Amino acid sequence: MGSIKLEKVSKSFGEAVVIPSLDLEINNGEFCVFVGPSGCGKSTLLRLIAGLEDVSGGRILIDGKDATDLQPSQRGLAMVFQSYALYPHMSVRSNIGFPLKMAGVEKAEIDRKVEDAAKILNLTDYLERKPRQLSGGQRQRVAIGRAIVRSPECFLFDEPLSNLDAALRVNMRLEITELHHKLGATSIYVTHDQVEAMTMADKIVVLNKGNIEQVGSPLELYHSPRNLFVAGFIGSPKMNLLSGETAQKFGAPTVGIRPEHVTLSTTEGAWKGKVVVAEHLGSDTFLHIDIDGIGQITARASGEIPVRHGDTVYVTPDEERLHRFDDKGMAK
Amino acid sequence: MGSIKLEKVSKSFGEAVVIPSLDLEINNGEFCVFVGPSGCGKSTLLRLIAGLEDVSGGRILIDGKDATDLQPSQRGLAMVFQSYALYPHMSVRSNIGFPLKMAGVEKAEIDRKVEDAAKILNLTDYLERKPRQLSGGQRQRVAIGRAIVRSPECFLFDEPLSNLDAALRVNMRLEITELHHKLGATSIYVTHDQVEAMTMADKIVVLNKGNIEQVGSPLELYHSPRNLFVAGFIGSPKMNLLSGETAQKFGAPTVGIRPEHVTLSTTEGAWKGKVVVAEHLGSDTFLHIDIDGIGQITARASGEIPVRHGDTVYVTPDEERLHRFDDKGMAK
Amino acid sequence: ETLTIATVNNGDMIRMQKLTDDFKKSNPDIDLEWVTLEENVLRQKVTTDIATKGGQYDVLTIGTYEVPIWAKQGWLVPLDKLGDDYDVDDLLPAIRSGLTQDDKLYAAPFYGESSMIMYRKDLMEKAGLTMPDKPTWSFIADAAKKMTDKDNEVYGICLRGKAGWGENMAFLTAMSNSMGARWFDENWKPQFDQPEWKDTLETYVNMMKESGPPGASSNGFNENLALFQTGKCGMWIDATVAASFVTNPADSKVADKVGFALAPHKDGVEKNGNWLWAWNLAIPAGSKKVDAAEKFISWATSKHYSELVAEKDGWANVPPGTRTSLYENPKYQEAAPFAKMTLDSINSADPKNPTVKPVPYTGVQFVAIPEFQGIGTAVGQQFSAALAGQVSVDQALQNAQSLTTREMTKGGYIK
Amino acid sequence: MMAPSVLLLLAWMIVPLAMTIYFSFLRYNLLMPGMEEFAGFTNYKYFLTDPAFFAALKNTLILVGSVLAITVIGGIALALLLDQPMFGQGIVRILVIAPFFIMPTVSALVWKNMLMNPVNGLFAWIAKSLGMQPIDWLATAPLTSIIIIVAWQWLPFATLIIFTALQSLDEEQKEASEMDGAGPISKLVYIILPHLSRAMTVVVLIETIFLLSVFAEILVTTNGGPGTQSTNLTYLIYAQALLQFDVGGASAGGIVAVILANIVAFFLIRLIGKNLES
Amino acid sequence: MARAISTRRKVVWTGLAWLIGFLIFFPILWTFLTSFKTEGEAIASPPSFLFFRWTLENYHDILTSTRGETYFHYFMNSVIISVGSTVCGLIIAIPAAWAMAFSPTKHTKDVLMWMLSTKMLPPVGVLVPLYIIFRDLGLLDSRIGLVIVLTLINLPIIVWMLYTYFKEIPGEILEAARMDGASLMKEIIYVLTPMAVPGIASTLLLNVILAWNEAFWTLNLTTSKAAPLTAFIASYSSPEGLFYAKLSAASTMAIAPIVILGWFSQKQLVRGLTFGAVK
Ligand SMILES: Nc1ncnc2c1ncn2[C@@H]1O[C@H](COP(=O)(O)OP(=O)(O)OP(=O)(O)O)[C@@H](O)[C@H]1O
Ligand SMILES: Nc1ncnc2c1ncn2[C@@H]1O[C@H](COP(=O)(O)OP(=O)(O)OP(=O)(O)O)[C@@H](O)[C@H]1O
Ligand SMILES: [Mg+2]
Ligand SMILES: [Mg+2]
Repeated sequence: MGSIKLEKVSKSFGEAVVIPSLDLEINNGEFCVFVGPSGCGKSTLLRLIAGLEDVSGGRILIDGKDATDLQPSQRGLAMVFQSYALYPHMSVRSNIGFPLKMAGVEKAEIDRKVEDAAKILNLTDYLERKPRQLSGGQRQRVAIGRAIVRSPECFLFDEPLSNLDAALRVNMRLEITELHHKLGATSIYVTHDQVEAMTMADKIVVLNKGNIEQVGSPLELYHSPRNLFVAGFIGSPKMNLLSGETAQKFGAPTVGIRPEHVTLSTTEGAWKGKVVVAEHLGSDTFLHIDIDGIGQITARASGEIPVRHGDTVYVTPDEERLHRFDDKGMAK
Repeated sequence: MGSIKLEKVSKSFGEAVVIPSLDLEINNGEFCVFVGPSGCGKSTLLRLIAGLEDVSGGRILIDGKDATDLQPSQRGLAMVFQSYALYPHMSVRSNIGFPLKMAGVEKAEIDRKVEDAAKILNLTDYLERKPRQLSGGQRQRVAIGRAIVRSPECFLFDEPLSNLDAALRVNMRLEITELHHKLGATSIYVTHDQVEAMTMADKIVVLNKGNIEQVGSPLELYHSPRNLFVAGFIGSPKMNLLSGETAQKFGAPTVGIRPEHVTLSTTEGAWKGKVVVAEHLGSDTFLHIDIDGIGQITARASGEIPVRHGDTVYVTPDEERLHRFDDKGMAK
Repeated sequence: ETLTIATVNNGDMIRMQKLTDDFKKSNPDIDLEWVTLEENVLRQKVTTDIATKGGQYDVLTIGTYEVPIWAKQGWLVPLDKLGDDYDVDDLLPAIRSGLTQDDKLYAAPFYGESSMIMYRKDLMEKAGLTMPDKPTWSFIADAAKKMTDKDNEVYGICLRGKAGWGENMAFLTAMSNSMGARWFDENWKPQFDQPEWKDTLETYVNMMKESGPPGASSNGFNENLALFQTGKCGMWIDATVAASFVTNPADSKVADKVGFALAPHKDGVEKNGNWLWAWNLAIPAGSKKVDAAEKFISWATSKHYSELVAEKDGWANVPPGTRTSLYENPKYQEAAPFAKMTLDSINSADPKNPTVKPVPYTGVQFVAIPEFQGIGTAVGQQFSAALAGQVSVDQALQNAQSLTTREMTKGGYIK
Repeated sequence: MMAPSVLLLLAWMIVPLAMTIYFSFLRYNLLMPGMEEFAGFTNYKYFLTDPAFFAALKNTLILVGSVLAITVIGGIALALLLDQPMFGQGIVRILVIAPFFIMPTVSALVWKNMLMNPVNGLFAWIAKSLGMQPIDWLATAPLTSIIIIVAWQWLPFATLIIFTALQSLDEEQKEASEMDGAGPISKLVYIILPHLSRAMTVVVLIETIFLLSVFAEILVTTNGGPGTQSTNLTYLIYAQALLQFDVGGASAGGIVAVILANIVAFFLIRLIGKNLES
Repeated sequence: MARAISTRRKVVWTGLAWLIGFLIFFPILWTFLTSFKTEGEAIASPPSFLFFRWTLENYHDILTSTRGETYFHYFMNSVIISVGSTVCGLIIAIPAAWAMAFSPTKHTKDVLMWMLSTKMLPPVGVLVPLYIIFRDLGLLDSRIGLVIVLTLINLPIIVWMLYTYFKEIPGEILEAARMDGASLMKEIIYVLTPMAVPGIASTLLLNVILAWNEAFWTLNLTTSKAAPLTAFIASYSSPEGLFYAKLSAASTMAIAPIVILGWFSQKQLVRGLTFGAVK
């Protein structure tokens, strides 16, 4: 139960081809994250799986059975929307119980299940409130409650945390991860947040213009990005990408080095530069350094280092961790 | 020019006392950040300085002169709002030029100044557009343009970046910092984002329920939080706070240790625990560890460490970096 | 100076507006401004204005109902400077007497009308009947029954049924006169509890139920005219002015088949069931342009005006019912086959003595007291309900009696 | 800043209202000047004991209630229809919206003479073509006829507002309910109707304001009859004021209507105030 | 994110919607058709729908008629009165709505509701007092008088509509203007009003329509100089004389301007009519 397989799935809106042709397999119990730039088709792909859009071609298999022509409600999936899409006129209890009510479950049974879900999500005290009386994080949890209450084969999340503030995002991220461990259901999660993708995923799917650029575990993508696109996309702060003469020295048209893979020194090193901005976080320091003949690169150091705006520093890339890309932008 | 002094300023809305009584001095040219939990009075304080709310008591001195009873427009301040508050029916040019028009500046002079501001903010190509035709970051810059165009003594920012997505936030943060270096005007900046506060501020003011908990440079607050509140508030991930027996061992009712100040090992260490969640970011690893008899603590390690959910790890706090707090929660 | 003239929007008034050049020729310094309105709206506005002394109008078009009431209040200027060639004595006596108070003429009649029977000669023939000179109600009821052919949408009789003092009550009051009924006795006691009224209403309702068209309870002049013109009515008792419409081939399918007869009466009752109405021009007291206004009225109601219309539009279109001389004019008699019947009808009505029994009021199909509009309409609503079958005849009469008593008590007539 | 308009409205309200109250205690008929005298509560007594008064009160409530019911339910149905995918939606909307722009007098005349007339009217012709007896609308069902006419005039208003509200329903909410297994009926009952409640409140409020003073339609079609079957309060007062020119009586009637309107307003506004808050 | 729809379903809905739309529109269409008939054809049975002798005679009559004034006189009065009263109403209502929306007091809601409740009074009840006031002020049959009356009649609705619009305008923008040095007047002129333009436009439209069709006061307080199209119609509906075709033509002429205006501006209007019920 809960495996999802896309076979040559394609989707066009009128003339516009949003997803040309795509194969993907998501195993049972896996937490799969879709990332990619805005407009690349993440939401569309998710909605195809949910059945909210009809495919233009190809097949969708859920749990081995062809679900291409099934209604959304028949696919046994549950979805959490970016805007939460709570029913504003219903109490939290009714919101969570709504799918069960639609399925014709008995009143007592509904109450029991809703209360179970509320307990899991720490919503017990808010069951009688209306959505507008809840904070962002609470609303988010209600939306999740509505999804888990009927024990679906698979959860679909479309940027569920993007409307929350930073602190809440961190909490909710952990809560969803824990929930995933607890329930063990397959989950597909769309986000454009680096940290979410890296920390939550078992498997990340990087999309670009409707095509899959790479599929793999977070660390696979971090360590061996298949091409320039993935290299630039995964990791924060972004990988520094250098081309031209400097890159030639390392034997490739383009090379990349992550900010955390350079060594800083105030006295000597490979490249000499001037600090444009120094950001001291206490736990880390981010330096934006202007290097003669190379341009601006970002370096990261653990803890504090006593440099300030305008200081001269030396930067040495860790050659072992250098990424080399060929003419076509593919990793060599 | 540009120094701001609050003397026993207080503010109540009807019965509710939002700011009991507050003294604060902000020097000319300083970049001062207000942080604090939601509802603690950050915006209210900013609006008191701006003149958008009347004080209930106390005095506000701007540049040494009593400004308590001046109109907002007479105080020589400029404000950037969280929602940008651009005039939707005016072009970017008119938006930026509006304060000058209100001040009765000549048309030619306005054009010149607007174009200067646009150049600084890279908005030259968008001058004729309406706000709705701009991206979030561009709108933000227009709001800043409107603020800088009349060369105010002081800038006020109320969570100016909170409506932007993560990547843009990083960029705009750098731009505002650079602008501050360029213009050198006093700035007061409200945020609830850790990183913004740490990286941008010359001086951070930590507010709690309308009271100042601590004032100091970012690193001062990071290294020597004056009390539990500041300790818990500054730093991300949050400082682990331990009390009870464990704390007694270190000779204080409560001790705190930051996630980055513990050493991890799979073989030996002071505390033994089980990994609840392991977040692998590539550049860092965050471990949430359940330790017997102590509770859950967060640990941070640079780079990767090969632990997973359920593994057993040992944690050793760096005693030198331990924070000790007395009964009243004050740092010892 | 400019005269503001309030008029109703009937064909004759509209025609007058088109002929004003003639007036302007002889009175170049007088401008005319017309306010043309539907009858009820006009009445409301003119009454409000004159009663509050609003001073909006210089010449009013008012009915015979208003003239005595308003003259008594001193709201009208007596018309004593109509000019030497006006020939007041030429006005029809029945009409003139309704406009005269204390020997002074308070309004000049523009056109006058009575009511009569218009009937389809072909249908009458088909039914094997001939219309007598002075038909009785029982003849009419019988003829109506015989002419009716509901399958082919031919209804023996069309009568007014829409509630209103100037609508169904104009007809029913006139009819009741011919049944020997009256509105009030000498002490202003309402008479709806008397057998004559019961007789009236029963005859009316039964006849309409048996031989009338559907929807009669909302029919007024226009609706009946449309029915008659499209050949759906055998007989129609209504205003004499209708004669010129139903005989006009341009609008009427039955133009060449129409006969006319005096309105019916009950056997043994000397009064006929016809009414008397005139639209008159008058000058409100307080007008600052009395002289000009009087000049205008004199022109509009003069013999000269009749000739003017005859010259422009033919004799058939001359405003009828005001002057004896018109009916003596052979050219008119020739052009208007209904002329004689109109004159007879008008002459047979007597506003001062409308009923067999004595009454304390004047007016044939109305009671010239201010309260009548309200009472008449309310009673009209009851009777139209009876016609629609919503209440019984007895119930309708009882309601009429009690509501009239109420209003009369309130008005201080019944002590 | 509120002052100018509030003051103006106050004057607009208070001055005529005060005069009306004053007149209502006078025996004052426009046609009998010089006879004005203080009459105490006589006018009220006559107005309230008029048998037509309770009929009018009942008719007013029936009229307002039925038109509201028809327009709200019809408006929802039409709005749902308009919301379906179709060709030429703009044109259909134009057709549906048009009656709202028609003067009440004109629409009453058209309905009475050209549609509902039992002999010449179009409805009668249709009935006859179908071999049925034409209905004499205005005589046998006067109030119903007026309700139909007035509802026709106000249906576009309700449709438009509800349609706009319908379009503002968050698409994701509908999708969420689909994912939750709701069929079309459940979607209507549990998601769409609750979403429309605010719009419906507005429809009820605004229409009530205008429906309480429906008048031209009655005057043109039935004159309040047959009997008092289609007389509403406004028409009753009209009869006092402009047929009898009984200013005293009409003023008393006006005051009674004011009081009744305020009772209605009170309940309505409480209901709506709550609904508009959120 | 609309989903693709099958064409067959679309055709079915289209048919149904067009049918119902046509039925609702029919009375107006019928009036329009009748206006091109002769009086005889207008009452003919069975009625002819399209195959009759089309004539412009009725329109010719109306446009050249000497009944009082010409059609254009009435038309101009209607325009002046409805636009005039709407503009006056807006001038009074904008500051009031501004105050209610941006510095509400405890009683704001009550004042608003009270304003609305004034609309529930039957106008006949106050006709005589008002007539007397107008007489004494010399306002009878003057456009100014009518503009005043209609302004006041529609003021509650104008204020309410504007209030709901203004409430949607974020307060931060006005504060921004204040920081930028705008005085109260400048704030209203340069920032508030332009931002509320769509709302103001739809308020304006709705009120023009309401004023255009207002038939009680316009009829009772005018005679000729200031009489608008409602009076023009009243002069065509006669109890004596058969004018169905002419009446249809007159009605068509009286409602055409406002129907066309309504159609062209329906989007605006819809927004205006919703009183902020729909965001
Ligand atoms: N109903 C539709 N009709 C036409 N084009 C559409 C439709 N829905 C989506 N698109 C287009 O398909 C492309 C992919 O859209 P999609 O919403 O899947 O992007 P996304 O990856 O979710 O972006 P974001 O991160 O901004 O949410 C976009 O170019 C969008 O404009
Ligand atoms: N106009 C007002 N009337 C009454 N109470 C107010 C008003 N404005 C703010 N408050 C209250 O004052 C307190 C401080 O509000 P303020 O907006 O300054 O918080 P904040 O620190 O800016 O919070 P956030 O981070 O959520 O923006 C809150 O409890 C709030 O409810
Ligand atoms: Mg998306
Ligand atoms: Mg705030």
